[in-house]
Amino acid sequence: MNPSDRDATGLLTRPDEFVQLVTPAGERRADAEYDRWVADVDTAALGRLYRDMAIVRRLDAEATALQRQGELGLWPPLAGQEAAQIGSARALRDDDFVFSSYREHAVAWCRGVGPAELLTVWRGSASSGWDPFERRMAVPQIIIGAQALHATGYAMGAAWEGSDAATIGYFGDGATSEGDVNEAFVFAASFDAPVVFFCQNNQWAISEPVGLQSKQPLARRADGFGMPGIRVDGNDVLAVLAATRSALDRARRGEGPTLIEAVTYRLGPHTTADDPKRYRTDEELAEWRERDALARVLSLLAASGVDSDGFEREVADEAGRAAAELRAAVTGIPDPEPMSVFDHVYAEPNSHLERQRDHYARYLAMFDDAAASGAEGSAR
Amino acid sequence: MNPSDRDATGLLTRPDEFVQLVTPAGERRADAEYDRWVADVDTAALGRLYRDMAIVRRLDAEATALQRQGELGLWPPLAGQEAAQIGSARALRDDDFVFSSYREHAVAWCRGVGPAELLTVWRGSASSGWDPFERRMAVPQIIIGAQALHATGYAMGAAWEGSDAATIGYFGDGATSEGDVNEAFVFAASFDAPVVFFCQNNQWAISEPVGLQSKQPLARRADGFGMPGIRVDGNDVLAVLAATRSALDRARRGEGPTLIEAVTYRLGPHTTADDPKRYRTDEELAEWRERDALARVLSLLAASGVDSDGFEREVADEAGRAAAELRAAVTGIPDPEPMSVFDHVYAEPNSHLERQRDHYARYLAMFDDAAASGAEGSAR
Amino acid sequence: MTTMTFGKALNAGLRRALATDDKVVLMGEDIGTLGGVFRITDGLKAEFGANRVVDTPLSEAGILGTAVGLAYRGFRPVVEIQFDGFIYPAFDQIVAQVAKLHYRSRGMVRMPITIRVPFAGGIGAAEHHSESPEAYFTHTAGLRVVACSNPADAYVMIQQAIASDDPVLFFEPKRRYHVKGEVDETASLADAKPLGVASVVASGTDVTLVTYGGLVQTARDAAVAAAEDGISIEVIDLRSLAPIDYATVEASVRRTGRLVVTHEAGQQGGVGAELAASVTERCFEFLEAAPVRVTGHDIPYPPAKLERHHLPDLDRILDGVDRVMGRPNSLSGVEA
Amino acid sequence: MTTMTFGKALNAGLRRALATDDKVVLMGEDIGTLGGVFRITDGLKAEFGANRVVDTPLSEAGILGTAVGLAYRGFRPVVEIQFDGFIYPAFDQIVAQVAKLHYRSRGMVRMPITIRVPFAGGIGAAEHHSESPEAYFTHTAGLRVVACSNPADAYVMIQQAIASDDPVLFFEPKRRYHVKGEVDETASLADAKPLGVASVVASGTDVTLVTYGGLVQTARDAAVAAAEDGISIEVIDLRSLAPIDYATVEASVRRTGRLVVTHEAGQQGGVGAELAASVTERCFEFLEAAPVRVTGHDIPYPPAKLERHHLPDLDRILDGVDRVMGRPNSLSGVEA
Ligand SMILES: Cc1ncc(C[n+]2csc(CCOP(=O)(O)OP(=O)(O)O)c2C)c(N)n1
Ligand SMILES: Cc1ncc(C[n+]2csc(CCOP(=O)(O)OP(=O)(O)O)c2C)c(N)n1
Ligand SMILES: [Mg+2]
Ligand SMILES: [Mg+2]
Repeated sequence: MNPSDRDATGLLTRPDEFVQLVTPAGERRADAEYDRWVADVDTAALGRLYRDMAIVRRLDAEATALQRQGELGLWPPLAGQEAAQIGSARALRDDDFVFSSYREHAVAWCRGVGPAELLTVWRGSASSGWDPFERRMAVPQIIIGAQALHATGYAMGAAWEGSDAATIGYFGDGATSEGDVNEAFVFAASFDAPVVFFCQNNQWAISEPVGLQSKQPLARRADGFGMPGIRVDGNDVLAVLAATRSALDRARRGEGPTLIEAVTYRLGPHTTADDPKRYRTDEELAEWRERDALARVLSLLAASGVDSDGFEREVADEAGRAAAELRAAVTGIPDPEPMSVFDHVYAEPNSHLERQRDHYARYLAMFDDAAASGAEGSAR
Repeated sequence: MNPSDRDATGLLTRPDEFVQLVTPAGERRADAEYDRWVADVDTAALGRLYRDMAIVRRLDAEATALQRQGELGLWPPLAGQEAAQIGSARALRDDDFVFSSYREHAVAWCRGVGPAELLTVWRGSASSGWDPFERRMAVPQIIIGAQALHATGYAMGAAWEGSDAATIGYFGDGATSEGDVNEAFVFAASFDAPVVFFCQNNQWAISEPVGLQSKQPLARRADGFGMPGIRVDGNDVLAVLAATRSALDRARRGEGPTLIEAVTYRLGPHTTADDPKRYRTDEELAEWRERDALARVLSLLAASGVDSDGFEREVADEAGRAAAELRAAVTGIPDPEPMSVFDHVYAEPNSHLERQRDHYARYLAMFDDAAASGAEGSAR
Repeated sequence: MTTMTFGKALNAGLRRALATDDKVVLMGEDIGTLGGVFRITDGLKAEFGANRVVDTPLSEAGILGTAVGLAYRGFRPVVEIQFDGFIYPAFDQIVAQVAKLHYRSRGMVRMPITIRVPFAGGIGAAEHHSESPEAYFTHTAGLRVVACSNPADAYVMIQQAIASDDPVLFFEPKRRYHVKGEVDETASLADAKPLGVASVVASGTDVTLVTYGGLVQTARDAAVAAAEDGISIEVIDLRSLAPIDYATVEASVRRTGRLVVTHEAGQQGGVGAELAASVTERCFEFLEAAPVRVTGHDIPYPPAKLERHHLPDLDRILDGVDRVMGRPNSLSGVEA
Repeated sequence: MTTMTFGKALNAGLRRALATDDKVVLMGEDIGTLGGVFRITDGLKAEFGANRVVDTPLSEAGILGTAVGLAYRGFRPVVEIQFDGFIYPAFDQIVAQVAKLHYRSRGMVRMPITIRVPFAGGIGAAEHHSESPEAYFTHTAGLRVVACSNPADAYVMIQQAIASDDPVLFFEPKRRYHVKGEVDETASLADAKPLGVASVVASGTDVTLVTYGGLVQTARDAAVAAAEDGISIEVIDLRSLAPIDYATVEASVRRTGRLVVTHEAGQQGGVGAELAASVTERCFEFLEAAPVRVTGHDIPYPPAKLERHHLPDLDRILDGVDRVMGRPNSLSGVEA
């Protein structure tokens, strides 16, 4: 291959080649294998899925605005990936455990993570926002792919304890190139770990198209490692729910891991620090807006006799209130105490760190003393 | 899975499911796909392959004996893997480049590595035995899997230079669990690198059966990464030659990488420091001896009218002479000069290291001075 | 002389290296089409093509491992690690392969690989984006480690690193990328100060203040502030962290009798430990006081709102100067 | 008291830890059926089963990464890295995850992971089998680093490390695995010397000689040899490398006024650098001479036939003692 063709590396989308239960137009497609996994999803349930997606989309937009206004240091928008995250997270049981990357805000929402908890890290006020055990969701991972191994180990432990709780590990398309993710596949298969690897193929790793990471649909990676791979329309919340439920069920039955590739798209920038115009076209963006996850659910609801306009408005209001809560919460996040910089480095007393802490406390005290003794600002 | 079943993890052999041109009994099997790659191999050529295998088997036994006699610090025997190594190495062109692990002595033999060059490292006399550019074979790799990436990078460079030389990277079944090997697959596929990944599945990674690393035949790993995978009888030198030639040809045509899994067996210990009786049975060993790589070629030669007994004796004598050379060479390997411990850390002058070298030279000089001044042994 | 930012100077240096030697190849995540998240390689892919400026898959071990293979083939790979905190997945390839191959091959295989690392903090970034991992590499035989502190050095040193036949860890203080300075793009490398030589960036007589990278400017500011207090500080920009130019440091300490070292990395086993130990060995009888280290705390890098309580700044450096001068300080106590 | 080898003492300590707490799980390559290449885990899989003593796939990052997940689940993983040189592929999981997760989670997630590393040289091994990587970890905040030097300590310290709620790098000097010593298998951990406290293994008045791991015995021999020369050496076995028990080291140096540190790892940025720098900070006015470091050279580990020219031994330690005592030595020159 002529390396200068590398720009041409495509997005490996082929929408036809994946599990889809609801078309972008909102038609329900029959699927012999996956229908049974969502047989219980009536209009009400479908409405709840829509509600989740609409609210997280609104929260995400609000957080992006908060960053623009300087209330947050950074924000990685999930816009476009609502169905992939809501469909998979709503398939989870309360006692299942989640390991995620930095973008799974909708998953956090489903785990009960509150507004302040969600924004704390991005405001730079603390290095974690919630209690991982209360939310059954680990501290989000920034080192690409590392959490895939954590999910696998957690699942191995759960199995050894005889629990039928499953673990889900979220990562992106780019992450599949990291050794950690592939080693996670090896361990999970070797130990029949009850883990679901949920890969959101949003087509881009910052500026790199998925075709640069792989020429094969990512779900195909699974077979060679000895596990099933499911490729699903990541903008079809029903299909994602079905695929994730089937994979979780397999895990609970002790049959081992599954890799799910949710084909979706990051509509926004990689983070608020990114400018996607430098590496992708408006046409591509427009094409993906056509495949919107929310619109198709509304159409389906309408087809099933729901007053979708009314419902849409109702949910929009609710989302607006949630956004207002988010905005209110951000300023309520307390600034950390200077000396807390030393907290929790170790779980047990540590002579070296205690000495360093004392020294710094004395240093800070100098300024108070100085201030007290009338000098300004500095201790000098 | 009940973890205590893990001992049962099998060897993933299934001899039926691989490319085989010569059966263990020595019958030539027709193969629509691979026959053409060895159409030129007449009895003379087959004899040469037998000769290679017989000689390296003898050299390997001699080196093992030399270790037992204290002439070498360690030796990782190749016994059982002669066909996999000779068949693949004889498929190479002179200007192809080899990256190997510590066990590819037969590959080194094919690259023209001499007896002293081969043993230097194992005698502990130097950290490398030959000129990698003269032999077109890199310094053997001990960090499991690392060389797969080196082979990929070298191949990328060759392609960028417009060369049609190919690169081959050797590693074992255990190595397929390392991130490096999987990342090598990702890079090789992404860049269509002209590299052949040659995995000798000798069923064991020290004491761990291949089934602990993977429940899938290793060649199946290839497809998910976007390259062809070939599973071949690693004890059938003709099949290995054919498979490797086809993969090299694909590389030269610029079509990218191939993964070859050569199903073979390590008849000896992992290294001379290992005791295989602790983890595998005599039955398993006996079963694999039945699939011997040399015997089947002799039978095939006999069937094609060669006086195989005479030929066997003739080659045995030649192998004996080679072994004698090896034994003679080992004692000829010079011990390194004490101060050479500082050589080649850097390619350019380094002020810190030069100072350290000077200090150590003065330190050593003390002993001479002391000796000169009549004190014994120590400078004190 | 042209005025340009630190980042632009690196870009110009890389461009010149690419133009000078067609075996130079840039590799990394997002360095091609995007020009890097810091835009250091901006425009270079368009100018030199996709096989000279290579967007790689998302795998640091893969980048370094393939760079080793490229070096075997005769290339001079210049690798970008997107942020300091992402170098660890490549640690094995760097420490066990890149650093050792020349030795292991008895000098037959060269590893002229340059590893560019935007490093250290001060930009209020998220976790893993503000690490100072340099000491891991100064402790690794076979590697050269350098850190640049200004546009002029950045422009020259990146070219020297690429031209070096030894592997070089090249640390760039990301918080200074936007600082402007004078760069002479016409100067020949031959006349440039060698990569291993330190710079005395401010001369003084009372205290030798040694640092590198992003803190060099802070140290200069400290020297100015101290001058007002009647303390004369000599500031040395190490530039090379391995090997360290002890000739320059020793000459200074023999005159001042006092050493303060400052860096963002933690104290335990940091570059300051090596410097303090070596200077004490070499200048013991000249020392008026024990060398003082002003460093980041021995903690994981804290959240953005706490980083100012982690990083050495003007006041903390001056407190260290007070310590080495035996004046009132955070440890001896302050006289109100 | 029972007489047993260093290796057997570790095996006994691991057995007791497995028996005491069913959340303790051993993981590694070849540690189950084979009992480890050094047989340290011999018999434990048969006794506790395949999900307490786990043969893992061949992947160090995989082992540490799954150990992190197991710790999240409430387990206490005890990981064996087969040889020192194979820890680097796991470096990212250790430095970016294991070390940081307690801090990152504001104390909510504990990482009570013990990482056993047969380390250092002296056994004439092949490349990558004789590394001394301890300084990489002592420079990493969030980790505890210890090294044991004798069977009695090995038996107790491995249990203390496993019981610790902080991650512990546990270095075992492989060249001492076969040394025999007295071990009290009945002693309760409660009465044992804490993990962070150093041992004065020989008392003396002229020089404080500090070391750890495999060189402790060599240092004791040096003390005996020096005594014949009329030099009284106090030998300290650090045991804990992070944090370092400075109380013990300081007390000694204040008496002797002289410090020699020795380790197999390279000098640049080694544990000796931190020790020399810290002791100088804490005891400057007590020092008669600059602290002396006797270390391996700053080179990749050499081939077997050269390792005796790399490793500190009795004579090199004594030369260091001569240096700190101002007696004729390799640097001052010898009087014939
Ligand atoms: C080990 C590591 N390398 C590089 C980075 C920098 N980085 C952050 S996000 C990202 C792209 C990730 O792409 P993908 O896995 O597809 O996830 P997405 O951001 O698209 O959700 C990169 C390269 C990192 N965080 N960690
Ligand atoms: C990174 C790393 N981990 C562990 C080891 C120790 N080790 C040496 S050989 C070996 C088994 C390798 O098995 P395989 O890849 O099947 O190759 P084989 O020895 O069977 O030829 C192991 C675990 C190593 N050399 N490198
Ligand atoms: Mg992505
Ligand atoms: Mg094997």
